[in-house]
Amino acid sequence: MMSSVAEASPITPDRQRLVLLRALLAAPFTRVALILVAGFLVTAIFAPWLAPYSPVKIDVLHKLQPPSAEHWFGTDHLGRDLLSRVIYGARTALTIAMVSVAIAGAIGLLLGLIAGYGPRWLDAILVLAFDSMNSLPMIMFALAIITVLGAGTGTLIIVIAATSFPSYARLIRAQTLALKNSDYILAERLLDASAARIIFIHLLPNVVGPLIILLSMDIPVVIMVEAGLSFLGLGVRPPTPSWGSILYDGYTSIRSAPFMVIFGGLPLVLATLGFTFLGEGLRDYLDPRLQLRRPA
Amino acid sequence: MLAYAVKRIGLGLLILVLVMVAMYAAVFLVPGDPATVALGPRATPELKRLLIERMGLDQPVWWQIVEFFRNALTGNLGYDVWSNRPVSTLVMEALPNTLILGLTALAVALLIGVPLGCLSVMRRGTAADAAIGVLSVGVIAVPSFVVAIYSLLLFAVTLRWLPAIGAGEAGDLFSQARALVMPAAAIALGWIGYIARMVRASMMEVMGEPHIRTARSFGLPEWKIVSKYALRIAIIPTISLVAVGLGSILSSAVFVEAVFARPGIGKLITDAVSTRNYPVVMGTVLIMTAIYVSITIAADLLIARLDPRVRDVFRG
Amino acid sequence: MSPLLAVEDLSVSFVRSSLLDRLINPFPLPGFNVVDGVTLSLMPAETLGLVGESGSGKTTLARTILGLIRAAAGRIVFEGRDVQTPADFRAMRRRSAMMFQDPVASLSPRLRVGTLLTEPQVIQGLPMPDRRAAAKALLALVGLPASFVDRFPHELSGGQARRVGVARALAMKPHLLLADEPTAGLDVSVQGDVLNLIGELKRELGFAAMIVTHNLAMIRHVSDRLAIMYLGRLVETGPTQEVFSAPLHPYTATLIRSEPIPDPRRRSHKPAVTGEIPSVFRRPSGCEFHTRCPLVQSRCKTEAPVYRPMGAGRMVRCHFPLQTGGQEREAVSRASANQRGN
Amino acid sequence: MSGALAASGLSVRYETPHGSVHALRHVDIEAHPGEVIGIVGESGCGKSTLVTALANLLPANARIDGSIRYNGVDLAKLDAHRQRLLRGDEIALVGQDPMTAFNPVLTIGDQLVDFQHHRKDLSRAQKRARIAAMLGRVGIADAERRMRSYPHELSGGMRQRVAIAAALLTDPGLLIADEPTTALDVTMEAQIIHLLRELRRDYNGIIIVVSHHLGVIAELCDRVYVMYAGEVVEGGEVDAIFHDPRHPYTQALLACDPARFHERLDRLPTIPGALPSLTQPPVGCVYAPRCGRGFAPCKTVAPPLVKLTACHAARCHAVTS
Amino acid sequence: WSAAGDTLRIRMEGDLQTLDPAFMIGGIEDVMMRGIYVSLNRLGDLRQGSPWSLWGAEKLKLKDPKTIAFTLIDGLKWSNGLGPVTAEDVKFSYERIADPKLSSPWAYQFEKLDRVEVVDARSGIIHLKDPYQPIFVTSLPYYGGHIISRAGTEKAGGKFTTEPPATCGPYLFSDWQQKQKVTLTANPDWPGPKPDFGKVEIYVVADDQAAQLAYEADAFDYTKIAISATKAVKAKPPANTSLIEAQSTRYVWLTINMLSPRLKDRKVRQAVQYGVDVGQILTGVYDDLTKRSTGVVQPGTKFARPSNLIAAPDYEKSAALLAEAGVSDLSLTLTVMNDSIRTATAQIIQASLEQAGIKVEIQPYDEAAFWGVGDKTQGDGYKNIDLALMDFAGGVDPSENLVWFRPDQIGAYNWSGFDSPEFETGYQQLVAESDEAKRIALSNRMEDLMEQSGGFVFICHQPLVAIHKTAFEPVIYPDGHPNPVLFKKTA
Ligand SMILES: Nc1ncnc2c1ncn2[C@@H]1O[C@H](COP(=O)(O)OP(=O)(O)OP(=O)(O)O)[C@@H](O)[C@H]1O
Ligand SMILES: Nc1ncnc2c1ncn2[C@@H]1O[C@H](COP(=O)(O)OP(=O)(O)OP(=O)(O)O)[C@@H](O)[C@H]1O
Ligand SMILES: [Mg+2]
Ligand SMILES: [Mg+2]
Repeated sequence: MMSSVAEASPITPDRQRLVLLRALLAAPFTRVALILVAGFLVTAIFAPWLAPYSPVKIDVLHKLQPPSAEHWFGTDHLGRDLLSRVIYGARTALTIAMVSVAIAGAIGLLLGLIAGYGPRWLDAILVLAFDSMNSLPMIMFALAIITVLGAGTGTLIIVIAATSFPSYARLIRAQTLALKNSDYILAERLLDASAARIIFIHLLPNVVGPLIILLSMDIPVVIMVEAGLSFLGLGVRPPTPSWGSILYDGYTSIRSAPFMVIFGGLPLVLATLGFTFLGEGLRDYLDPRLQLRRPA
Repeated sequence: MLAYAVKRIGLGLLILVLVMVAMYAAVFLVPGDPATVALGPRATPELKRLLIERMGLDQPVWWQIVEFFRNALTGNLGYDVWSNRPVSTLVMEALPNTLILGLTALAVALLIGVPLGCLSVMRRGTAADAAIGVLSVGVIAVPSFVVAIYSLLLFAVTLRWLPAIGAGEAGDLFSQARALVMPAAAIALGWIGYIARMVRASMMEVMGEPHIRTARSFGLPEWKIVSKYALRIAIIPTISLVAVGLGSILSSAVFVEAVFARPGIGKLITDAVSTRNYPVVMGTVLIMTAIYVSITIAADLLIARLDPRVRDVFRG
Repeated sequence: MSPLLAVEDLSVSFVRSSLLDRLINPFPLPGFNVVDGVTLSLMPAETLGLVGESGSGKTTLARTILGLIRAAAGRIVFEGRDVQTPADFRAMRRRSAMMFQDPVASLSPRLRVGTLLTEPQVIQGLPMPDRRAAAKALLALVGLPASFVDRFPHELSGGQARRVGVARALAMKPHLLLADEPTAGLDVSVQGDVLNLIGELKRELGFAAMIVTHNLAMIRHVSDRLAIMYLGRLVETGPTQEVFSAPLHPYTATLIRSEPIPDPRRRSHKPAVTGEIPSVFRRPSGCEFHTRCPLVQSRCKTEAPVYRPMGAGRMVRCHFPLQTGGQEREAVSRASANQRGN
Repeated sequence: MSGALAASGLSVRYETPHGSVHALRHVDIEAHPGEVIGIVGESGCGKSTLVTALANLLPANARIDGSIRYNGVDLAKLDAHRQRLLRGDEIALVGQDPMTAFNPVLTIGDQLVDFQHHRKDLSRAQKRARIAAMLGRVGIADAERRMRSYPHELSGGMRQRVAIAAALLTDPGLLIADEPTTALDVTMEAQIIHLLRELRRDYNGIIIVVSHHLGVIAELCDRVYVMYAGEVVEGGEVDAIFHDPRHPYTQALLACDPARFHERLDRLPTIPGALPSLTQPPVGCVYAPRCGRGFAPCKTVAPPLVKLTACHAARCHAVTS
Repeated sequence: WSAAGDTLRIRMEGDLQTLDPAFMIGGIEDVMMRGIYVSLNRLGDLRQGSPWSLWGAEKLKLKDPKTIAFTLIDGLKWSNGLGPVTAEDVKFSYERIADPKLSSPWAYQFEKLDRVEVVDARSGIIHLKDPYQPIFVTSLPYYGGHIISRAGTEKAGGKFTTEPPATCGPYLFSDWQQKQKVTLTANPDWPGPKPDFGKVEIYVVADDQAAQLAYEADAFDYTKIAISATKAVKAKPPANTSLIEAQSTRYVWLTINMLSPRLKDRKVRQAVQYGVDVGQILTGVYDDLTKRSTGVVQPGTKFARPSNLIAAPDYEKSAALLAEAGVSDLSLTLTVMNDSIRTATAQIIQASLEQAGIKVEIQPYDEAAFWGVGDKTQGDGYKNIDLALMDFAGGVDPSENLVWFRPDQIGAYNWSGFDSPEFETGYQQLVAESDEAKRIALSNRMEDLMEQSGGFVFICHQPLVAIHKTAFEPVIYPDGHPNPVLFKKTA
């Protein structure tokens, strides 16, 4: 045939991924963030092994003890070991945050894609619905769901997912709209690809990247929402330890035992740092505009 | 422009209707009645019924919604189930406090957060950038009640510089301003971090654009590039964020309002929800949604002012 | 022989006002025609070059022909059948293919080359025992190494992506290929590669091609006929050689003259044309080229010329085509003398 | 003020996660006031890298070696502040893409006023007057109104002319135009070429024009450097390069241009093979893998720069002076 | 600026909703009404056992178990120029509230009222349908007993909310900043003993932490504080501050619902009774500021039962009872309101029942939803409650606290499903009886019945903790709210 074009660069996708990871790890902030996040994940997974005491073991005679060799973080208002509660709290907080963010992300992704790629009228209806959801007061909404489903971790996840998916959907929709008329989608339409094929094979993988970054940055936000709902008494069911409920319990004794708020709040601050910087690091390295250029 | 305005307002009205429909659906689902909340065992069945009737909750839901909007059109948002005071009055008494608080907090957050964001872009990669990064992200996660309590302890109890509670004497601007300092700071703190981060992120993106290189190629000083050439563009996503944020500040200032005993919308609405004072809930939500919708419209217009490309879309 | 594709009086307009605008506003902005009254035909196995400046509506026209954009008016006839309903378009798309202006952007970025190459067959439900082998065969066809099956589009150079585009377009053995700027952004050598490849496959498969471009130097070597577009309208068509040797429309003439010549000894001293290119939003009255035409007359400013045949398969949209009247000929040769150096 | 420019042994590499990209290797070029220098080569051969290095605007991941002397001063030795002062005063760069070169949210006039910040002696009104005059010179009618326009309200050709006007406003001794016409249509390209040629007449600085379009180079330049894979493979008077090219690459490049053939060709000429990787550039001659005339030392020994005439030189084992 | 001056600044947890005594909501409004209205008698401080004394009446006498004669003090005058306060106004006030047509939540206080007979301008006779001993402490000195103007009210159409048509108390309602502050100023026309403070400012601060801080920042002179803060304050009180520790009339108990399918067997319920360690609750939640209650009647008062039948937890006994009932793996839900004190209590109950082998899941509800759970008008849910942590604000008289456990309250407030005919007859006797010893015996017996049913674990009466400037001595009613009119400056 013709002069064949020689293989110009030996970069395989796998190698690219490796390179990416190395680049990610090279940024000092991202490295610290990764360590933090990994730390929290390990803490959450191995809570039963890491926690020195049971997180629900009440000991009213030793309540609100300041930090000591025995109780590194002190004890809470019911005499439970705060460190153990914080460790188990990581489990609750991360479960709630990650699951609800994942659910919200999935719903947002699906609805955003449909709104963006679907017919104009459907888009209009969905956007209207997203906007309305966004302006609904959270408490009323939370109350409604909680009374229907009963308080608990599952409900909390639903409340958070339901209140946060509209913003993801909007993001995905905007991106889908931008991609809808891109050449490769047109090319697929010329090949007679079905709408489902275009949405799931061609659009989805291209919009999901920024979403994942956003989701990772939203995880601490959700942990704080959980804390906020705890304040309204709509959080997890006692005695389940969660960072939010620890903060709430801490608030009631903030004068006499400030260490409760400090040790309850510290992991939240650290998790925020971890997830935010991880998300930012991911964004810096995954953003198509910053995509590593192919060396010639 | 006009067509755009009409369209946005029309959409806003639709959102109002949808939100209220959702609210009525929620009321339908949520158990509890005001008499029992308020009086516990003293609430007699007769009284419960009386209040339910007074709130119109014995009517079919669709009828309640129609009635609500019919009344709202005439400026009547209903009446507090207990005090029988017009909801509009209740809202109007609480709203200024909240608006002032929210706007002050946001103004403070912008005034500090935006320069911080710019600074960390100008010093990107340095220790200063890192410090600003850690501080601003860390501060996002500090619960506002912690800030509130400790600033109370310091400035009100120990130093006695600022009043501990309330919104200041009516008509006395100075005392109102003094009463605003701590709550506004407590709300603003997290926002400073958020805005600084946001500005930095979008600024970093802008700084990679070719027109920044053009400005550099003409040897413009870095501060001018950042503050004039990049900020004008980078601030745009921040505006949308802040617009949505103001909406949420207004309703989520509850904790801060609770600690500083500032009567505000957040408290009005949470109290009304927890006491099932539905006319107040509905009226307040309506007004808050209207404000939220207006803020988003205002933000869009502001963005159009800042970005001539968008402006032309509106003209078309 | 009947044409493979005939386009009659095709217009495309982008509506600027939304539905709500139109409801509220009693005097909505009229839509503007990006493509206006285009009539052309393409014989089997023929290559037609569609030439025009950026924004003249070339891409829009190509996309409209395949039904990606809805035409405001006009008729499309493919293989003797009117193409009207979505089903008609679908049937037509099965027998035709398109190459996009941006080669990398028209490949779904998260799929590997192997998957991309075999997508047409998968979508059409053709049996394919070994997808990878099929992909490798196609790669071989366009002269790319088999190892490319695992690459992502962004790992391809412009020329390589073009070749993948060619393979994808021709995988289904179409009767018609619409190539939108198939060499934009390529270096001359790579451009040659790609065009040679298309030419070879064309000889092998016998499809007709419409090549959209603004590169005159290139198109004269690959097309049988030429259609020149200006602001959404065809201003001239004719056999390539004749159009180049004796352009009828002043715009065609200026285009040909504007092309810089890679020879420092033959520098042109004056631009063939001055003035800004008008926009389709504000189409000039009368003849749309009158704002820049070196031979403009008063009639041109008010009266729109019609698109008329000029014999020997040529058409032109001009009141004063260059070959006809003696006066004009003189004027043009004078103009040419001024504008050509040395 | 204007002076001569000389880069010698200039190398630039970009640090990327994949390794270093050797985008520019031991490049020597020189330019004298009044000259129009052309730099030509295929996409990715380092043209932009070269001129960006000259203007000292390389991105952060670039590492530079060698010296750039402008007017006797080694630019690399200047501190950041002095370098900044030089930019937009002595050296001006017109970018590759007129569509994105201007800030979209500021008016043209506003930006052009800012770009004259070195001229502390002028008032704002005076600066605006200069802009109006300069816009007129580059052929933009209605300058006053255009100054109040935003970039997106101008066509591509107008924007490119505004960019040139902006560069000229600063009275630079060195004006670099990186692909000034690539983004434009043929008719507009002809107009810009004409404009640049007009400007030359009363401009006494150095103009460097970058293009991969041989026609543009032929129309505009006095001297030409041909680049391939990060190296300058041949340099000389424009006539010599186009009519007496010595380097096999230059010859092949010229031979490929379809614009040189008026008769229809069935097969367009091409250069077989592909560009070498800049991550691991070949040890010998960069062009050796594709060169038809290659012989033994080409693959292993880097060819020297062979001086052919006073200002014609080629980097090839096969040429002799 | 401080209590040393003429202004008394007290903090309340909520804002007022209405100033109509018939519809007032909680003690908060009553604090204001105590200032602006007048009742025939008043109570003393709860730490002194809340003895009643004359207030708006110069004479108030039980002539026989069913008739009470009163005479108003001279010179009581309505604001708004509505003339002197008359016996007619008293008649109007009492009969209005008792009128079922008005649906006042406080009607029950005058349930036994037959009519008020007007004798002359200032005196009249209260006729009761049945003897009703507690009226002097339950009805007359409180909200229901406040006298409103007949002319004024009728002119206002029979009802009013935040703008009373006329007042006659020692203070005038002079200013109200919604959810912020209410100001009362001395009424110049008040004929009675002049209150110590010329002006009372009532600040609305919902949050205990904030209130305490504000107190320390000298924003007010009297505030309740959080129970959890008591220890610290006791250890290191703010300057010039006294701490009040008392027991309130709010009684807390654990409801064990005998209607629940899981708790039908009395043995199972008793197993729960044996499994709850109340001592831990007192320590863990209340910092031992209060004692265990022996019933719904406040401990330490004469009506209090000497002791609980099940005085201490006994996990073995509990397990044995379960075994006897043939129940294993008992798993119950504990319905609770979602605030910190209540959920803390619930968690201790949960932990201690766990030791008895009973699994408990805590189900928190917000206040309004909580009440709906046991409401029979909302469906059959009330039969499905297992355990519920409940607390009611009680009164001084045992009848006030026992009334909620009558059979007719099942599905309303008697969430235990406690259906005892003996209790019902006991209640009827209790309210009619005037002999104190008999009343004590009756009420003790009724509490025994409650406990024996297995439907209750009595926990405590919540402590009341408040701090105030030493410059004055407050007077607090049994409902836990102060009567600012009676605050006395210390010399
Ligand atoms: N979806 C659209 N909505 C509105 N206007 C459009 C749209 N697509 C194209 N246009 C306008 O239609 C005109 C023709 O565009 P088209 O892309 O067909 O030109 P072209 O000849 O292919 O130009 P180029 O050489 O730059 O590719 C342009 O003015 C363009 O701005
Ligand atoms: N910031 C960068 N980081 C890494 N590699 C880069 C960077 N900038 C350019 N390169 C690489 O350096 C080489 C030379 O690029 P350069 O932009 O100078 O080429 P060019 O000749 O101007 O090409 P074109 O004609 O496409 O503009 C290319 O391979 C390019 O991919
Ligand atoms: Mg096009
Ligand atoms: Mg370049």
